[in-house]
Amino acid sequence: MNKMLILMNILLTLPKRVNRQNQEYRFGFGGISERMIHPFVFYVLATLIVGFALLVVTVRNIFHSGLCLIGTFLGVAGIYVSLHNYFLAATQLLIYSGAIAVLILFGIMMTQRSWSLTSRTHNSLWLIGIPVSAMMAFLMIRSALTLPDSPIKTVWENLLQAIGSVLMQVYVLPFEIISVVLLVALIGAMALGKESEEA
Amino acid sequence: MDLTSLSPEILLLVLSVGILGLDWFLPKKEKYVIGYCAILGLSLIFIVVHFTYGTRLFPEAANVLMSLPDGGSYFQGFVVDALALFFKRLFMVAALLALVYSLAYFSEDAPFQGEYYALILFATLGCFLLVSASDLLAIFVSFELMSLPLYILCSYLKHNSRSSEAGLKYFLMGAVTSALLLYGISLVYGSLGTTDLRHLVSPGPVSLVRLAQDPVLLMGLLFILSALAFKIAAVPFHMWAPDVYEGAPTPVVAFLAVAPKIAVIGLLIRVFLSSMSEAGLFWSWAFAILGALSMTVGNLMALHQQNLKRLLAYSGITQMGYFLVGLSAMASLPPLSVPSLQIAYQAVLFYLVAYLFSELTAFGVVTYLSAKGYETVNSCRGLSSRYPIVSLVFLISLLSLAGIPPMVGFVGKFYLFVAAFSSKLYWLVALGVLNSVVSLFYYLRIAKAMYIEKESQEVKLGKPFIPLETALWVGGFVVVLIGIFPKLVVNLAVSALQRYLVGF
Amino acid sequence: MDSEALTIFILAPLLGALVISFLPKGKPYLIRFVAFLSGLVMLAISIMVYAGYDPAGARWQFQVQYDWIPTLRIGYHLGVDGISLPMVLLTGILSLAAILASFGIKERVKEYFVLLLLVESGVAGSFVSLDLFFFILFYELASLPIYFLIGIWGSEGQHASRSWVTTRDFSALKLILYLQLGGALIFIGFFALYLFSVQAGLSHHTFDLVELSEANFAHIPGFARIVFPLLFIAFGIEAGLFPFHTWLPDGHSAAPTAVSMLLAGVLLKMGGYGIMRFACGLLPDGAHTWLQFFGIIAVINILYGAWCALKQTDIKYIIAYSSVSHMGIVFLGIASQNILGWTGALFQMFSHGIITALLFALAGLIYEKTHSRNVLQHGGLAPKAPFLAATFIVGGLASLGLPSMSGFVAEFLTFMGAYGFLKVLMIIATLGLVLTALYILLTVKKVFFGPLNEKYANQEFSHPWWEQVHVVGLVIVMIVFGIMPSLITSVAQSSLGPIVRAFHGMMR
Amino acid sequence: MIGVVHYVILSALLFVIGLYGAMTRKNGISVLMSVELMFNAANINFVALSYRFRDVAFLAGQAFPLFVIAIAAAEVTVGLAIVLSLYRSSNTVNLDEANQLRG
Repeated sequence: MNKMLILMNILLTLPKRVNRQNQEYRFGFGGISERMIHPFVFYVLATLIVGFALLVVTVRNIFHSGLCLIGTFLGVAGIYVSLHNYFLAATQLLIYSGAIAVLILFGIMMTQRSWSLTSRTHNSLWLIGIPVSAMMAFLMIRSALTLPDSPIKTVWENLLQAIGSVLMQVYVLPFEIISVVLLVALIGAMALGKESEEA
Repeated sequence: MDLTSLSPEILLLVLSVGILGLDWFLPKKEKYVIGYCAILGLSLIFIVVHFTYGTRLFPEAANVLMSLPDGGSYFQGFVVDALALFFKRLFMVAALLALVYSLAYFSEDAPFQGEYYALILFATLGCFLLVSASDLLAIFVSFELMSLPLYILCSYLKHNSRSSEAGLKYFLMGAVTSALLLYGISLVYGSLGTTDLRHLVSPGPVSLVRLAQDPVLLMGLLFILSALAFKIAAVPFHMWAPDVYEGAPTPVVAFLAVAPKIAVIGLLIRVFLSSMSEAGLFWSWAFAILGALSMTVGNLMALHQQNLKRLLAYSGITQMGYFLVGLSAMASLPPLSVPSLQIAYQAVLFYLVAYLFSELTAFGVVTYLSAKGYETVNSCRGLSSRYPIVSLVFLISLLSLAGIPPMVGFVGKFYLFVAAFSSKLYWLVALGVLNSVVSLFYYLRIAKAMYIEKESQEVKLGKPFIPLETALWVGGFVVVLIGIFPKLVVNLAVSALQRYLVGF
Repeated sequence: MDSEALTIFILAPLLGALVISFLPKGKPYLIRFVAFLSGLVMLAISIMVYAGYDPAGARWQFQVQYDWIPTLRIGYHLGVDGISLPMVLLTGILSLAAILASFGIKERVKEYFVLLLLVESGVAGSFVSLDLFFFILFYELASLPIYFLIGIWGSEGQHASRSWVTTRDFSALKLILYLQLGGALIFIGFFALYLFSVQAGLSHHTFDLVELSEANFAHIPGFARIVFPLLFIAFGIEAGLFPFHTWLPDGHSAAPTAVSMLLAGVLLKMGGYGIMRFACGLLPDGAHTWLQFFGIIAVINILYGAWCALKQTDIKYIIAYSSVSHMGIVFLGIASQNILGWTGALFQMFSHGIITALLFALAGLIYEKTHSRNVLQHGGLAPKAPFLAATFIVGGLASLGLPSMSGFVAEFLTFMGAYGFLKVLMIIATLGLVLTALYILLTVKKVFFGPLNEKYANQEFSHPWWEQVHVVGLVIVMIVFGIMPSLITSVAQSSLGPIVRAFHGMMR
Repeated sequence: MIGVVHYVILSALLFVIGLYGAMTRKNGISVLMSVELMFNAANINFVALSYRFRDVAFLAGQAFPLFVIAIAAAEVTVGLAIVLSLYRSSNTVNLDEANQLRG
């Protein structure tokens, strides 16, 4: 029953949720008034993401595909904005496009000698891969279509604060574990990257 | 917030960070002490955990945790109960043996020892958390904590391109696995609106009808299932295993062949105990198909392997097939038939112990051999005349894997097959039994090389390394001991399951 | 102490093996002595149990029972009845004989005796365990060491048609895979018995034979009809049932002498025993449906085995095929479904165990002296080796069923039983006796009479005490049981009665 | 109206593209990039699907991607370290050129 108490606790500390009957929705960030995402914006972003993603997996020059990856990440950040999660969008920009993609580009450049533009970049599975992937996409889209197309409009007065309280109360242990995971990555990268003195 | 019931994890974390700190302070000549310290610390934790929690000294419910009927506790996202403790003891045994093997495998002045031992302990911590996780997010995070150190450990021999290659292959497969798992979690979340395993049960359990009506949920569960199948290397998700086993350092392989696989099976057991039982038939079929394929393909591929580690990789795939048979039996039972259900759960837990000891002991001998570069079946020729004890232990562990009495593997397999038979999975039992006959073929090939064939090359294993020899002795002894007195482990398994089975 | 006799019966060889494994390698005398001692204990206990068994008393005697895995209802449960009693005696006799026959082993003595004692323990255990799980356990314990015994100490390629493999590697693997396949099928059959024991009227699932024998599987439609042939074939593989017999000649002829004795003497009997006890004893209605069919196969076994024996020139192959033929008589006796036939089958198992062990022991001795197993290269050995000749002739005569030998009683009873049940089959089967007489007499003639092969003119045929003791001992046992068949028939009938009455219940 | 389903379909496409890349690319870093695409697909799913629910369930979906991003960062770090280590020892990062492990 403590469980229920915890949930109650979280809900009480949350900022007020805007009445659903009210047609006016307000956002935490500077009170921007917005109804719903414009279809045009979504389709442009979606086209960008899918297009860049396709380039990532098909382009022969791996450096170019790394650049396209950044494009995809930026598009995904836009998608988060359209989903009203601005903090996540910012995180995406900072960590994914900023850190991860740059790290990958570094990796590509450091292993430059190993990739030449003349050799094949795909293994022999690519021909089977296309129909298999198409099949999977078909199945996944069909299953997605069975979901009710709920609108993107439930709005919190102050989403970031709510997420913060969830992180710190409901998911506090996984949150702690993340720190251990990052420590492991740090140690591992160091141990693998550093040349030992004898060698 | 009372964290007492998390103390095994906290102690382990303290130990691994302490090892890193120790590495910092020790002069270069004395780095070899680190390994012994890790072993000592882990043994202490084992003793503490075994004697404190074995007698259920769980605290009363505090702020963030709920108490469970058997004295366990429930954190948000994590459950600490007798079942989790059963698994944690197994992980500690696996880690201990892997540490001992590492001492024998690496030279005393090997670089980066502190990091190495700390990473093994971190991976153990990940396993601990995974079997405790009761929330999809917690599962994902613990899964990563379990996997990341192992990727690094696989490529730990930096100047050995085979090790790096194994590490890269394992890493890429693991990354794809995580992505599959994550995507599956997102779909399950999207369909059910919760990440808590216990909430998946009530109010609307994941029933067959629900699965049929909700393809998103079905897809999500299939993604999760395939991710877990990747991790335990069940056919058709097994491609990585032979390469990784062959290339990675042997003590790491010993750990990797046991701990993560046991953790994933523990996760599956918890998922079943908490939820999904209504959709048992679906799971049962999924497991049955995976299990049948794994047993058969693993066996057939193992038949002509020359490299010992590769052979053990395929045999490991077969062993996972047997587990899947047990899981299939577990899932297929209608919730009402309590005695047979108990048998199915006990069988899986029992076989986990059997697998743990047999596989680790076998890998102990392989570590012994591969530390000096002998890795093929042919290099075992005539081993028995020069190293009678090592070959006897190897023989015992192989026969246990093959399921020959009086080794523990026989009792375990018997248990599993009884469970499968009680669930009316006759074809699976028949296939399993036939497969164990086939598997004898390649296990006997090693035995034949050791005992019957004359030695073709001089195998020199160097002077005996006492900790490793002791570990081998103990491993072989335990394999036979539990085989003769299985009641010891059966009682453990029964008490681990008490909370769940009372509820039925 | 008295009640633990059977435990000691199993543990004596195991303990012997344990002690030997700690003895130093360089002391073969000590090793032999320990092995001999444990064989002696086995024989003593088997005689004690035999003498202490009360035919008029309860069915199961000398019972021992402990829990093992209570959640599965598996228990360590031992006991004997009239069916297992002759087998226990046979095991006791042949264990000691096999140990004596192995005294001549020169290389890796320690490992040899450890493995041999393990086999003996397994065999002993499977005859006395009253728990299906433990039966399988002992079955595996008995079969696996044989792989190593043949693989390491077996004889190299003799068989001309298979020169592409060294015979012992090939035979050992073939034997172990066949035996394991049989074991796997037994496994499945026993699972079925376990699972359906509740439907058959028991209060809980169990692996206990005594409890299972109170179940009535006839209530479950179709069950016995499927499981009975499964079990029959599973045990039949081990007993050399046609067409699964091919491992038998290869395995026996490649094995070292003592192992051939154990294989043919007791391991084959485990199959026959299993059929009587588990297949027929627990599933009489399945037996009733299927036994006519298996009767036909039994006759094929008799004739085909004898015919193959007639064509062979390798003395070990001759004896091995004669085993196939003689096990056919056991199957025929079982198929006859009456008390005469069953007593005959049991008697045949006992007597064939003794006879074939004797013949293998002699074949081993002949090979040891002449270094050839080809009967065409022998000849005229009788004057040179009167001991071998006399005992071989006695054994051969017993094998072909001469009155006053144990073989005669067995075959007589079996054919009487079969006559009551399947007249035509019985008449065809008697042809087998003619063939048997033919190949035995021809072998005796080729080996011991005619002109002496010049190679052996200067060969010394002397025998150390152990060889004389076990050969003579086996001959004496053979004759004693031929003269006094009631030694077995009296104990057997009390236990066979209930099973056979179950058949009669079916017929009505 | 753009609803949850649109986003889920977008994420499915992104995931399948990533999976295709992971299956077919030879270069280890390319595979790593494809895996990142799959992670992003899952993240879009979480945020979009959370709009089907309310209260804590909604917030869980909104918070999940933060964890994923942290994990992804750790994973990329480790992955690149392994790739570089392989590159240093065998001068290639292509999975089929580093083929000493064959059965």
